[in-house]
Amino acid sequence: MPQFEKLTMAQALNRALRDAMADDPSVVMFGEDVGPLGGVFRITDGLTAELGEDRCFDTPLAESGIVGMAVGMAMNGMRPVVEMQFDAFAYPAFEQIVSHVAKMRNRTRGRVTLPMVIRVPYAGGIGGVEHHCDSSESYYAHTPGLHVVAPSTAADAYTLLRAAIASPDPVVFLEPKKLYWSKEEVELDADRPGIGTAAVRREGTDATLIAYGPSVPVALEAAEVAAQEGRSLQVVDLRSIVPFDDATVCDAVRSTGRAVVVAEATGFASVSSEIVARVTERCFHSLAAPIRRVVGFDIPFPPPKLEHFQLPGVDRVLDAVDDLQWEDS
Amino acid sequence: MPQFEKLTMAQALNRALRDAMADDPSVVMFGEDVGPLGGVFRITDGLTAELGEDRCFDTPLAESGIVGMAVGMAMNGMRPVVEMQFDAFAYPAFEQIVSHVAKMRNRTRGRVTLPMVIRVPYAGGIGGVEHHCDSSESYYAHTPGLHVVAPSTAADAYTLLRAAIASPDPVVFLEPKKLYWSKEEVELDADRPGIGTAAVRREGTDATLIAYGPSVPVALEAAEVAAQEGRSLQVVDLRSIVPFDDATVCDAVRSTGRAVVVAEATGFASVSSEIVARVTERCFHSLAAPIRRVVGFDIPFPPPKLEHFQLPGVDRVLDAVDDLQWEDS
Amino acid sequence: MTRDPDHLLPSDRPVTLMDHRGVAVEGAAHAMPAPEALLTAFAALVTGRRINDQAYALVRQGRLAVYPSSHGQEACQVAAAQVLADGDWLFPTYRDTVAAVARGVDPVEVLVLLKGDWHSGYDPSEHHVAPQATPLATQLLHAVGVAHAARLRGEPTVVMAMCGDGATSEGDFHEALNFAAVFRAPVVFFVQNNEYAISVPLARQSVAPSLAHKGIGYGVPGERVDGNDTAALLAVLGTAVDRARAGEGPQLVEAHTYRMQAHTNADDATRYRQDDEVAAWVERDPVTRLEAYLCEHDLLDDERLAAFAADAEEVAAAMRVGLSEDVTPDPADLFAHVYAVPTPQLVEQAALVADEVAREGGH
Amino acid sequence: MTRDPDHLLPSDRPVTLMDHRGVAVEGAAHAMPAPEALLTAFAALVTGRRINDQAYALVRQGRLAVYPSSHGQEACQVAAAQVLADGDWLFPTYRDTVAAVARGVDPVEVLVLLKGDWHSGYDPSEHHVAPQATPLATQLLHAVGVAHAARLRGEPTVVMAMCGDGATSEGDFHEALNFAAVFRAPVVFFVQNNEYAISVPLARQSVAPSLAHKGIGYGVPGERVDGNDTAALLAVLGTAVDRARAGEGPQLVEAHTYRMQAHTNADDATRYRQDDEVAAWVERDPVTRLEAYLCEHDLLDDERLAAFAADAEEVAAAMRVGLSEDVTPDPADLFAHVYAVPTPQLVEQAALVADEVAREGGH
Ligand SMILES: Cc1ncc(C[n+]2csc(CCOP(=O)(O)OP(=O)(O)O)c2C)c(N)n1
Ligand SMILES: Cc1ncc(C[n+]2csc(CCOP(=O)(O)OP(=O)(O)O)c2C)c(N)n1
Ligand SMILES: [Mg+2]
Ligand SMILES: [Mg+2]
Repeated sequence: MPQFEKLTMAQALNRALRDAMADDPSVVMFGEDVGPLGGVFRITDGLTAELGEDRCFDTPLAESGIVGMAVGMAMNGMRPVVEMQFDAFAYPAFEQIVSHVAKMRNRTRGRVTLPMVIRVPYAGGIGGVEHHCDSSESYYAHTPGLHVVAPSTAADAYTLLRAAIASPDPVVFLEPKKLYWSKEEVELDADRPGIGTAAVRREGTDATLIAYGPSVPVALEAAEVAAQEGRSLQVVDLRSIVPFDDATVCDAVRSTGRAVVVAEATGFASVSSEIVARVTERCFHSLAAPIRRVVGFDIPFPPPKLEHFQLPGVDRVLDAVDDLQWEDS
Repeated sequence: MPQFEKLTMAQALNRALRDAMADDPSVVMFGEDVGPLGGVFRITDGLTAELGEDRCFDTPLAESGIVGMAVGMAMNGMRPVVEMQFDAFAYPAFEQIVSHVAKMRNRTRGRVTLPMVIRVPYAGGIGGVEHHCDSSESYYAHTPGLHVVAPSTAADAYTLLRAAIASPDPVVFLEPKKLYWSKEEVELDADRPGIGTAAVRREGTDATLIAYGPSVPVALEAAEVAAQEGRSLQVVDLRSIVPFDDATVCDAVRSTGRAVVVAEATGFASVSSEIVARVTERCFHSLAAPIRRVVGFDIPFPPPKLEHFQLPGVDRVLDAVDDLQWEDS
Repeated sequence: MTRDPDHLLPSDRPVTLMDHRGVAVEGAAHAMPAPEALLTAFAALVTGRRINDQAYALVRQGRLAVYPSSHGQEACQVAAAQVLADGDWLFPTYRDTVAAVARGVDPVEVLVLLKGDWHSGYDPSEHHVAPQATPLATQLLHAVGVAHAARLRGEPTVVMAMCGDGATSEGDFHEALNFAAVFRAPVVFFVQNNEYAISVPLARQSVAPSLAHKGIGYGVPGERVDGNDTAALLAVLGTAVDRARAGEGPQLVEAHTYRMQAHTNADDATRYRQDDEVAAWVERDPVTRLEAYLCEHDLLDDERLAAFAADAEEVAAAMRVGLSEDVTPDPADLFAHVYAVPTPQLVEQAALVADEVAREGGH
Repeated sequence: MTRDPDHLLPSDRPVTLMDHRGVAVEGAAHAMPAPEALLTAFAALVTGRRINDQAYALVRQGRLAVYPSSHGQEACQVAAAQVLADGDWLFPTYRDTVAAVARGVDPVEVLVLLKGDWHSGYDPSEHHVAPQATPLATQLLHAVGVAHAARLRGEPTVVMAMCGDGATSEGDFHEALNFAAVFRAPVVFFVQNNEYAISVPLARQSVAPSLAHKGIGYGVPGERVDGNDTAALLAVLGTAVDRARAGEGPQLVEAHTYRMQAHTNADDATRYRQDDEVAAWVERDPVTRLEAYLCEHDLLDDERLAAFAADAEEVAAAMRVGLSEDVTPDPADLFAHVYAVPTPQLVEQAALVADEVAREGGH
């Protein structure tokens, strides 16, 4: 019997950790300040108190150390979940992630597997100072051997984190910081469709907006505004960047013949480039216009007072839709 | 008066370093084994002996240390050039590169600039064991604030490295390992067109091959074979990935109406995705077929005995060209 | 030269020149700094404390997004700046606002970062103060590079590289100390051990006898000092700077101090430490301690005290004015400083934003 | 528990139990290991030396791409494996082929990496030997994780984590020692200081009194041992393993040894070191040293020697056979082990390659 509760995304993530740890004693959670403090975003709130220091604990302040230790624990029968405090603070662990986390199964022909989750509070929109608002998904998505997911709803946060913890493969789990406090009715169901499946969040016939993580609410809002203006926009939420759900995305785009990709990350050589490239490769003759991108500019993430210029907003999405070479315009 | 000499790419790089260091006492070269040994690829051969230990020196074995120290030296009036021993061994420096090298100018509104070069022996094709053959350009190209270049000829190796050292901004300089020993007549000219300009390496009218670094010779060979089969392929060598020469690339593609991107790196969320996306965005109505990619599969770089399956080869390029929906086929 | 390993180990107890009540300690390891030096430091301490408290208030008023206060650590802040010569460099962290100010940087410019108008708000080359570093320990390597460049050119520059206890766990700390040691770079690594890295207590960070014991593993002398004793800090850091300048290579100094407030205003310190632990540090306060000493030695009287307070108040007033200004952000700035010459891509993107702004009527 | 800092510092000189000629040292810090242990080690030494030389020859014959030989370091290799119990783990580097073999792994499987058929060629779980690590020092953190997992489950596992002198400069070395210390993880960090990191001599890597002096900075006891003295290695590493297993936390052991050959066959050692430096180490050879001791003590005679040599020859012969096999690589393997279940993208890509292969007639 599925359970329903009104939760913020932060609470849904906390519940996912709690439930996974209760179900499986090999799941452990660690990182910086995740113990008594409950993490700077309180995602691990209460876990140490309830489950004990051996299950949820603080480490010394060193991200390569955190990820490297998780590799070893996963090699030895555990399912570690680690938290990187902010997106840019995962970079010290980059070598561990690229050269080991992503490759261990492959190097050993499947003899050593790494069921582990790297949780990354991710992206902007919270007025954070420099180094606190990076959108780093492209680095991970470009690295074969990693799964990369980004929920946009509290319900997906729960389901996808449960799926990530249950996965036999390492998952980079991107948590859109600006959505941590958005509340909704959540079905606490670990068995809903998980990693690898996109969701059509809104039906529409004129054009398809493709988004993930923090950009999904923007796309939905744009579709709402467009509807008032008489244009019917479909919204696809990737949920899972790797594996990529080509079928759902391409079906959607073929059905409308037009598409805009919305993403916060800097556009150059990114996940958004990939979406444009692969959808165009597959749907070329269904496209009435080139796929447009509303994505971060190719600049370092701006200071708080300027970040709204960098974040894809409803107006910019609607401008891009307008640009899709409508015959009647 | 330009000077001509027959040199390998390795020698051309060595000459570029030597000439830049002779011209400007603030240029220093350091890294692992770059001193008496001359680097594992001998790119720094003779520099310590000729210019002294203060100008070209070995460091302790720590890549974050190497790049971080270069940041400080660049802050204090030097133009450091550092060598990462192999592509995958630059990952420990990732945080320094992304959070500092790329951002310092921006963070300080141009008050602190970092004229520095990070040299990376790069990509596969040399039968190297794991971790020695990564194509890491997408990580850097996705990071605003870095210039990213990759020569495909000895002449460009010289010109682009001189330009990189002279640049007021940090440059990630990717040296295709498999081309180190290819020899050609080189014009030792620091003033030929440098960073930011692509080159049309071969004229052609039927389709455009877009390549860079190690894939350029493959594209040229494919064009040669195609010519024998009666198909005229144009070859564009990017030379500079960031900044990207939209004008040259798009002009080329518009002139043929068909294109194939050739690159060794894993395709997903990569520079090759970006090329497809941006060229399609700009040339959509000139395209007779979707742009095809002949790129690395989304797998960790294979062991030596299997690497030929991963590397884009002439046959695969020609297959992709055949796939470009020719009316007469 | 083989160094005698014993010279690399810190003293058993942190160097102290005056006790909690400001009474000079007998048989101390260093001479008491000259009265003028102590008075200079005291003025800066008073100002530093005022800056901390003013910044904290500005957060509550919504003028700053957040503030990592060095309340309680002002002696470290002030001494780190004061022992440097003009051409020297200071590498501060996010918590070292007061040190940057003590070195001459305008507090309003320092706080631009936390106000959110831009990232680094001051010109690092003006006072040789590097941009405040957030990615922990990364700046220590930059400090080594600055020092090594100066050394290669034969300049007498010394670099003061600051970090916290937590940051010593990062790989970059290790690499910086080792590089500095191997290249004999004139860097003083100054660790403010304030017992916490956000919520994580020192015991979870390290089980070494002290953080200064890390020095010997690099061939770097380590020293420990009472981080709330301004006199001891001036002496120990001053000696370290002298040694580095004399060509003795890098020095490591660990100051034992305490973060009196939460990590930042956004932090809830009650989740991980008890009030009585904090209370125990109140009596060790660096400002009152030095004040007691100076008064006892007739170096300070009420008049002077009032003058110092007034100076500090002026700084605070300037902060209030400077930081209440609403700067209208210009989006063109976003594209102007990514490269010396914007790429064609950035030119396009800047034009797009300019167009948007124009259409919205300059908003 | 506060540890006495003095117990964390290494001895002034490396622990030695027998001198270069195989004569037992008077008043040594450890008892001489039992004769059987020495004989077991000797057999492994002879085999190890043979493996090194055979692998070297196989490179010249083009059967291996490259080989980083541990010629001269076999005592370290053998002792590291021999002191472990069955459930313990070994974390070797690219140079530690002989250690992996001494632990039970088939040399042919170890050398798959350098033959180029696949990456790691053996099943790490079979003998609890991690895949040989190339990215320097990264494996030390994995070792800590394996140990910590075991400790959480109450298992008595000890992990032997190996690295070279050069690798101690990497940030991961620092983070691994610190994590292990804070979590009291039962890891023995074993540094083979062979004086070089490719061309870079130790003096350019560190100016610490010794690498074992790094331990105290983490609260980890450091010890130094003669790396060409098998008996001393068995004693020192054995004690370290015992201590780790007894709950005393991680241990750091530095062995002083020498890389007799070039870094790999691809390296030209004449560019950075003199022949006479190498020659000086010939007389300290670990194999002849132990042989002399065993003969002197009538533990070894010509017959036994011949038997050991014959065993080693058998291993070499098996290597020649096993590594001369030309495995036809199956490209399907490239896509089979990226994830437990291939992504739709990989399924497509595998099909493309399968189609190519089919069209080329199975080539
Ligand atoms: C690489 C990195 N990881 C994590 C963080 C997040 N973070 C900011 S401050 C802090 C604690 C630092 O503690 P410490 O070094 O003791 O300095 P203090 O704040 O006590 O002055 C953490 C974890 C960061 N800034 N950089
Ligand atoms: C992170 C990383 N950087 C660089 C290298 C290239 N590299 C391979 S071996 C080596 C030297 C290692 O020296 P040391 O640790 O002393 O071990 P030894 O080879 O002497 O056994 C270097 C620089 C690497 N493998 N990994
Ligand atoms: Mg602290
Ligand atoms: Mg070595």
